[in-house]
Amino acid sequence: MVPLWFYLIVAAALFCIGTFGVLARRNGVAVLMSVELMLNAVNINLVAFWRYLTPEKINGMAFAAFIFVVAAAEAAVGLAIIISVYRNRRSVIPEEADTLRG
Amino acid sequence: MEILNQWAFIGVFAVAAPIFPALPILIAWILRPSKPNVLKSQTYECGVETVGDTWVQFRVQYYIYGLIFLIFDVEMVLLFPWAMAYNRLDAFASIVGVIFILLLLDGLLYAWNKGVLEWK
Amino acid sequence: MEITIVTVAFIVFALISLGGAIGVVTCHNLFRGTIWLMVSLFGAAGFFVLLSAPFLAAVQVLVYIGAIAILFTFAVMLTRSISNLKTRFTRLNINIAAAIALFVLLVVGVIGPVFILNPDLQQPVSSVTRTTIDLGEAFARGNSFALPFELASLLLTAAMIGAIVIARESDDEV
Amino acid sequence: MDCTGLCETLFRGGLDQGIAQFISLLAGVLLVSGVPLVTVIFLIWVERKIAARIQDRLGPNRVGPFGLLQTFADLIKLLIKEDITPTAADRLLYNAAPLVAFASVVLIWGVIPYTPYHFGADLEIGVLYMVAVASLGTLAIMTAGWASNNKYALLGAFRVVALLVSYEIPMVFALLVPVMLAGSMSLLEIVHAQGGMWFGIMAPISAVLFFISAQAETGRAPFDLIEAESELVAGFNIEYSGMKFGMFFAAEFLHVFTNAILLVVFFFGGWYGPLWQEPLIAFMWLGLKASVLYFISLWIRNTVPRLRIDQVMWFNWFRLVPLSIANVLVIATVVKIMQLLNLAPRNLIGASFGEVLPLTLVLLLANIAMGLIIVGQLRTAGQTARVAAENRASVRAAIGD
Repeated sequence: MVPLWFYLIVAAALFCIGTFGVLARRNGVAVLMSVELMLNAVNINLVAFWRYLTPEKINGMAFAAFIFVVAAAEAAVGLAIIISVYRNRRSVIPEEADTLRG
Repeated sequence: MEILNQWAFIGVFAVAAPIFPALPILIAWILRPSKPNVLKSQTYECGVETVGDTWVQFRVQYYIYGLIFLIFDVEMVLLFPWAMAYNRLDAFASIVGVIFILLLLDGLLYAWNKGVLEWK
Repeated sequence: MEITIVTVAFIVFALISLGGAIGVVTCHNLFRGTIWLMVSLFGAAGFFVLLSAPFLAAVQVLVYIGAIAILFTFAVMLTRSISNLKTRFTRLNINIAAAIALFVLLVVGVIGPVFILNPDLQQPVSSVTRTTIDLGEAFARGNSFALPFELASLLLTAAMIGAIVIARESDDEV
Repeated sequence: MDCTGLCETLFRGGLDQGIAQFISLLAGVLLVSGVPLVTVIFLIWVERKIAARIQDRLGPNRVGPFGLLQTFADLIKLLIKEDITPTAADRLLYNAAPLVAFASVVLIWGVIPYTPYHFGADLEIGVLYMVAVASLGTLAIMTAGWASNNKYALLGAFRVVALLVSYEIPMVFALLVPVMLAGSMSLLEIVHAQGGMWFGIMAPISAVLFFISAQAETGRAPFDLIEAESELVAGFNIEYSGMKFGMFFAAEFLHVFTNAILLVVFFFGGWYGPLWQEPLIAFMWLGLKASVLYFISLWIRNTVPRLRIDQVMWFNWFRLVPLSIANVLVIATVVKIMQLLNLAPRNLIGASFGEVLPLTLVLLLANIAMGLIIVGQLRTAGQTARVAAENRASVRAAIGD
């Protein structure tokens, strides 16, 4: 087995790339993709910690499975919001959906 | 390690699988004639010249089918471990599973009532 | 450190997943971005196999590549984002600096001192005894994960109804 | 990693252990994938011959005895055809799509147990692996449609993908039933659990659901909207020519036979049959049963007309999905009640025919009850549609149209 920190470094790099995408991309769909990358980095960390530290418990796997649920729900609703905003305002840039700003 | 042995097979298989279709395509690439011209390489629309963008506006219906599929997919995937362990468990497991599936049906019923599942 | 088949596989999967991730955040064309996202998540599925969680690997491929990818491509087509966005990034330099700073902070501040320098936390404490079937048992036991299991179903149903309400054209429009 | 069989021989012969392992793995891969690759060449001939007979034609009969070499002639033709890549296409994805489409089908064969001792890999999550790999094909179609940069290809791909994902739901729900009965997701153990009784007899509705959705997944009539020539020009592969088109074509043929094999593995006892002990005979049983199912698939394909997409979607979302969900609920309940009454064994692997007989009878009765309800429903729906059509016709006749 490779040492635990190998996984942690890769997951951290994945998370930072995702963060960059969320901060920098202008397109809402691309922002959501970056969020998926971040969730995935979290999942890798979770499973790696489970495997290396507490493989005798089921919690790590169960948590990772529930993160899939959250990721799916997030993608479904997030994309629906982007489609709805696009339909009403002809724009996919999150900053421009600012009707609620005073 | 026995388990990883099985996955090593899958790994080699996954690398090898695209090679099988790639091989005949490569052979064809060597054998076939290649005389492209402007007319031949046009987008094919039964001889009519292409007008405008390929990115015609699609209806939101496709997205809704994809969305409902995604939700069902995740739920089915969670049901698989439950089904695997089913023989080992008592009657409580059946109740858990039935409630899980009934909650899922709620969403389907909503989609039925709103008529989003009918192809228009 | 000796080079084993697991190490090689790890490096390959790391390259796939990080390369795919860079593709996602830099690509101009969003359909290609979706494909890059799938490549990246496929690499992560490889990690799950190496970590003895094949169930999660299968879920990863099934849910992400089978369903979320399709959803993203549909959304990309619906919003026609290719034609109306010429600039990809906002405040590019600051954001690159922020991401790199975050990475350095994580490595130097957390992973380095806690995990790299600590020989106890480098190899697994024991081999895996829990498998997919135990996960299923945990889902169906009242003193374990039965409640979160039901809540997951509730969350998904709520997400489905919510997303249908948001995405659907309103009745008078049709 | 362990080292037995071929690997051990090579290792003894003086090779490095790692290399010996790799060579034996590679040999296994070639052996396992050889079966589908050889089969597909003859499947095309079989399909054309049977289609011809059903349509009262002779079919290929010029090249070789009974036209057996027709496929090779076609192969040579495809190899020397000019291959056009439209200038508007996204070259990388355009070329990658046929590879993924074909590979996704071949990869399923990695987990299929040919005999109790001969299989590619015995994965703990075999069923999910198979579904996951098959879903790569959907992505390949989407990519092909998009990369062609053609309105018809994209439109066709969208419709196909919407259809494929819809029919995946009843398919996966049907697969929950064998997993539940066998208590395992390994395809090998699922077949072993059918030693006493085939799951197709315990849960025929699941088998039918799987068959129908498999027919739709492979785009066979009455669900052949994928290649609805009259509506979509050709669908997602309109811009493909030469060998790349051939790969989509071969993938579809192979997928039909793969689904027949999977149906046998999940519901019709895999290698089990009289005299199954011998590996060669076991393999023949698997092939024989799969061929029968393949023939039924062809028969349906060549007999029924194509449905409209709204009908196909309606049939899935308003009939198949609720039925597959109800099916899982009913079977789960019946199995649990029988287990609590001590009438059913907790583990079907190794259970004898006598032990599973009560469970089989009760499940079969439940399935027949469900089946009668469905048939009644379909009957009423058909009659209503017929009466409505008759009314419309008589109104038209009264107007003197």
